[in-house]
Amino acid sequence: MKFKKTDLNEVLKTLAREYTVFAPIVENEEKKFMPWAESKDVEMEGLNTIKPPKDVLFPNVEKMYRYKMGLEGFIEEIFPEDTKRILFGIRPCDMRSIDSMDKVFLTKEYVDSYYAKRRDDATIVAFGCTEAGRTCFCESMGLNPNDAPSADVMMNVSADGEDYVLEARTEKGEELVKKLEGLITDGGEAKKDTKCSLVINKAEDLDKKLAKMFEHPIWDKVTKGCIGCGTCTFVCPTCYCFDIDSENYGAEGCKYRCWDSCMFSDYTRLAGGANPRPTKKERLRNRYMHKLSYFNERYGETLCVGCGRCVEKCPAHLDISEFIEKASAAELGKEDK
Amino acid sequence: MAIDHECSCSKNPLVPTLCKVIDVKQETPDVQTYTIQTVDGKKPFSPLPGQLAMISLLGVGEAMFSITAQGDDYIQSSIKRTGLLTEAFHEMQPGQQIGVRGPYGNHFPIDDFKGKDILFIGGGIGIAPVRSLIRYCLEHREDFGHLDILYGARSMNDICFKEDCLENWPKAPDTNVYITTDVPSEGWDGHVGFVPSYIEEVGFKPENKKVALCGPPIMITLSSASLLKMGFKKEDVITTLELRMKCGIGKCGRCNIGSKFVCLDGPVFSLAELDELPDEK
Amino acid sequence: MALSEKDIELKIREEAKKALATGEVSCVIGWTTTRFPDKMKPFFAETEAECDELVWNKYCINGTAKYALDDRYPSKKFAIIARGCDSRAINRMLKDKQLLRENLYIIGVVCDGKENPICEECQHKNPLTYDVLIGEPVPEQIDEKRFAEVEAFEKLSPDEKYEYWAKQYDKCIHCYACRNACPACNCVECYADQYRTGWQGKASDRIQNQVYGLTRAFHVGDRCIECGECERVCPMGLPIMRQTRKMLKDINDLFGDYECGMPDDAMPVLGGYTLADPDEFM
Amino acid sequence: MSVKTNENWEPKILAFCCNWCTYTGADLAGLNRMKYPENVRVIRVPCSSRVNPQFILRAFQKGCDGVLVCGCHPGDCHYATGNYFTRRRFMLMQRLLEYNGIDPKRFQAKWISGSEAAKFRDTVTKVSAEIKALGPNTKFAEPHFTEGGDK
Repeated sequence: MKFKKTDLNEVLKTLAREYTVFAPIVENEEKKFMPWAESKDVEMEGLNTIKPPKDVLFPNVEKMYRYKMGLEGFIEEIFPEDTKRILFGIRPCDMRSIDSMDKVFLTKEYVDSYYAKRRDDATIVAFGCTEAGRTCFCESMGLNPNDAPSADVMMNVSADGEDYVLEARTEKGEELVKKLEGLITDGGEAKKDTKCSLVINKAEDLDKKLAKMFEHPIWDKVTKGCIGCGTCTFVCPTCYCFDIDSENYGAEGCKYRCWDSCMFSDYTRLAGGANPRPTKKERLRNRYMHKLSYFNERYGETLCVGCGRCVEKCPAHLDISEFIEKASAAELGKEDK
Repeated sequence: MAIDHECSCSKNPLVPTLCKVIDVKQETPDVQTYTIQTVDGKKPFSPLPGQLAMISLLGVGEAMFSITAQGDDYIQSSIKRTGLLTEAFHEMQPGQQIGVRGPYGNHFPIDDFKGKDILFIGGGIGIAPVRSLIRYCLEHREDFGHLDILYGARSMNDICFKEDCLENWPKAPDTNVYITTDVPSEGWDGHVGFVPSYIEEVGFKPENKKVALCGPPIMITLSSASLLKMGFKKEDVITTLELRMKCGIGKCGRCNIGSKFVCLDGPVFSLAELDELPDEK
Repeated sequence: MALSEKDIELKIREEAKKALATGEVSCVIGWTTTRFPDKMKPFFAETEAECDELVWNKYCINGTAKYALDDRYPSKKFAIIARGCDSRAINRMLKDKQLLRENLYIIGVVCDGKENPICEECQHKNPLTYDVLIGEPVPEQIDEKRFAEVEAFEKLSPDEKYEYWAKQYDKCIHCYACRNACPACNCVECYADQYRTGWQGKASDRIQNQVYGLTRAFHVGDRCIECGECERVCPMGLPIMRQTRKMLKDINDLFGDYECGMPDDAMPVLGGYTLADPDEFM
Repeated sequence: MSVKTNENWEPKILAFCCNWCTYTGADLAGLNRMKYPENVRVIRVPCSSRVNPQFILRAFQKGCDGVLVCGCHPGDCHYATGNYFTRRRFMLMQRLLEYNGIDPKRFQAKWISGSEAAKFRDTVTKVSAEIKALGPNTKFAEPHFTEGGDK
């Protein structure tokens, strides 16, 4: 199935009648995923957004429950209301990061009800990249910039560049495509030849190798330039660490959870002031190890999807892809057990 | 294809149930034991020995505490006054409503302990999680061999659960209790000395014996060193870790050591498991 | 004869090796190449061989001075390759008693402006404090348009101003890059990290970010050396300098010409007073 | 931002009064049975230079409509130099707040000595009238504290 590029606004309007459609919209000189409306200008192609689409499923601040203090208090859960949503036009790297977050929030004995609710209400339309940024290296991390296997609907630019080719992959996807009856016609084959400009040679068993490199001298060299800010974690699509805090208004208040960064100094600070990760070396080591080794041990896949956002936005110009190459090439000394 | 959710709890794991404190017992000048029931007088949950509960004082904060004892309609937790939140806990009066969620964490490996002699070592407030195991072993006394309880506290009036340590446990069948204090205090004729040195002084034999060890980090490192010196194997020494925990369900990424989460895969680890983890403790 | 970029680079490597050879210096903080030709990154040369990786070109835009704060009581000296703005940053931290002059070995380099928007307005191409200088001092130019942007913004109505700042801080992701890059933001523990005291929540909510931006502007307002790092490092491109420059403009109007990071030992404006200060609160 | 205000809306004004001069002045005003609007909440501070700029931002955040900082006249400060710092700090603070969109009338500072009870009453009456004219403050106001407030 395909529809004309010029009908894009029409497609979004029909979808917007029943769903809240999150599309890549340029506003305030920033391209980000936000609810679509008539006046907004959607930019499907071009580079990926700075802020990842994870805040649609895992919002920056999420109120969990309301409470009242004192002798007869109450606890009342605040559950996200059920609005059907569409994540329209996310790239394969962001789709893969949503898969990783599914594994974290929906498996291993406990299900995060907030995330599960938003995930069930969301239908995801992935869009194959037509242009790779200079810091994109998703192919070296085993992804295909033209195809997102786990998306509900896969959308690509057609070979002749006139229309968008749709391919529904799940019943949610079929249901969505059925709603676009009038606008789509059959046929059309997609153009899937975008390549990543940045190719890095990552060792096959990098996660096992890194697991033995905890005391390797590479860490002193690599982490020196870091200034310990939270930029890389807040632009990263697969960072899901959160903090739980509360705000009080008089006798009542609400408990909320919000994004947190393992790079901040008080992330692991204990009550007595002790801190297992006192300096930025331990913190950055923990972040790289989590992305490239710990997550493999626990969930079986690498957590870095190669979207290149942290490489682009790091103030100290640190580069995880350079680290991957250095770590893949480093030989293990005697001190690595 | 959304992943099908398998989940071991019916409701939202992050929202606590409303409970109330029905009794506050002053164990020592800075430790209090709270007896907790749900608002309609039932047990919030029945934890296994060594499991934790996230207890929140609404409006102040929440933190993870071990459940030291349980009855058929209450659970008990002992909290030492160390920070802002625990300070507020110590101002609680019976009837105060709090939020409780859990049980979290793995528990002491009871099946491995069955049929073995057990040495319980507790330091200061570290006796609280160990006590949950001691009470379990005393309730199922026939499943376990000889019990030794070694408990070190700062001074005489810092000894928690005095009636257990000084009256009930010594009377229990085939159980000897060794209590030591760091400094001599008047009215105390028992042993004086640190736990690691007291372990070597008594000289426990490692054959067919498991160790449950819990206390301040320095005591754990020194005690496990002297235990290994006496021939105990690393898999037989079980300890609990204390890290900052926020969600309690292995999602928020806060309490990770390597790829393991202390709140979900721990807090109970054997020394052998701890060696495999990167030493970031 | 003005030194070419290549000459300066070779001189820098030579000075770095000399500094390391003395044995009192633990590392030389400069720049090196990255995978991208138009991006250099801070580099810590610790051995002779690593000194050859130090580079000098128009993409060396990262500030090098603040890394000396990583170790406030170093066993050996830090050697810092300092351009004009880095030397002012060092003066700033010396004046705030965060660094000790004897813990630093400063290799001054005359800078001819980098690929960084702030460099057009640079009034200090020559480093102000150094142990050894590379390149001849060039005549300084006074930047008339220093406060032009601020004066233009002042003419807006209160609502327009608030709308502008609200729109900018909607983009803020609360990552603290501006604070961690700013040499004037050198507290041992920032008020925003003491979240138990409740000043600044962990959540990235627009009003809290706006209040944070304003609080930070006030904290560094009278000590800002206008190096532009806060604006360069902001991942969302917020105009942070526009806030702190307002404070500097007011200080210039009210309390006389004022520039921070100078080698003199003048106290910061908010840290001192004179009896003849203007008074509006009668 | 035109915000509909019913007439009997009362502004919430926060006044930091220096313990040695203004607070005694306010006390004197009370002794002499002087009437002044009651929508001013007074916080006693040891010296006007104890007031941290973050207090003012937090006041606007938590729903205040105006902030008033009062202290001794320069030279009378019990701590000799306190109000010199105050003078510099709050002249800059007022301009920075105005630069960020807050109307300068919403944040004022005044020197009121211990004997100037009348001046305290007049200042409070004038400030209260000005802020009542300006209407509720929605800038920096957290939504919970204002019905109309910023989303």
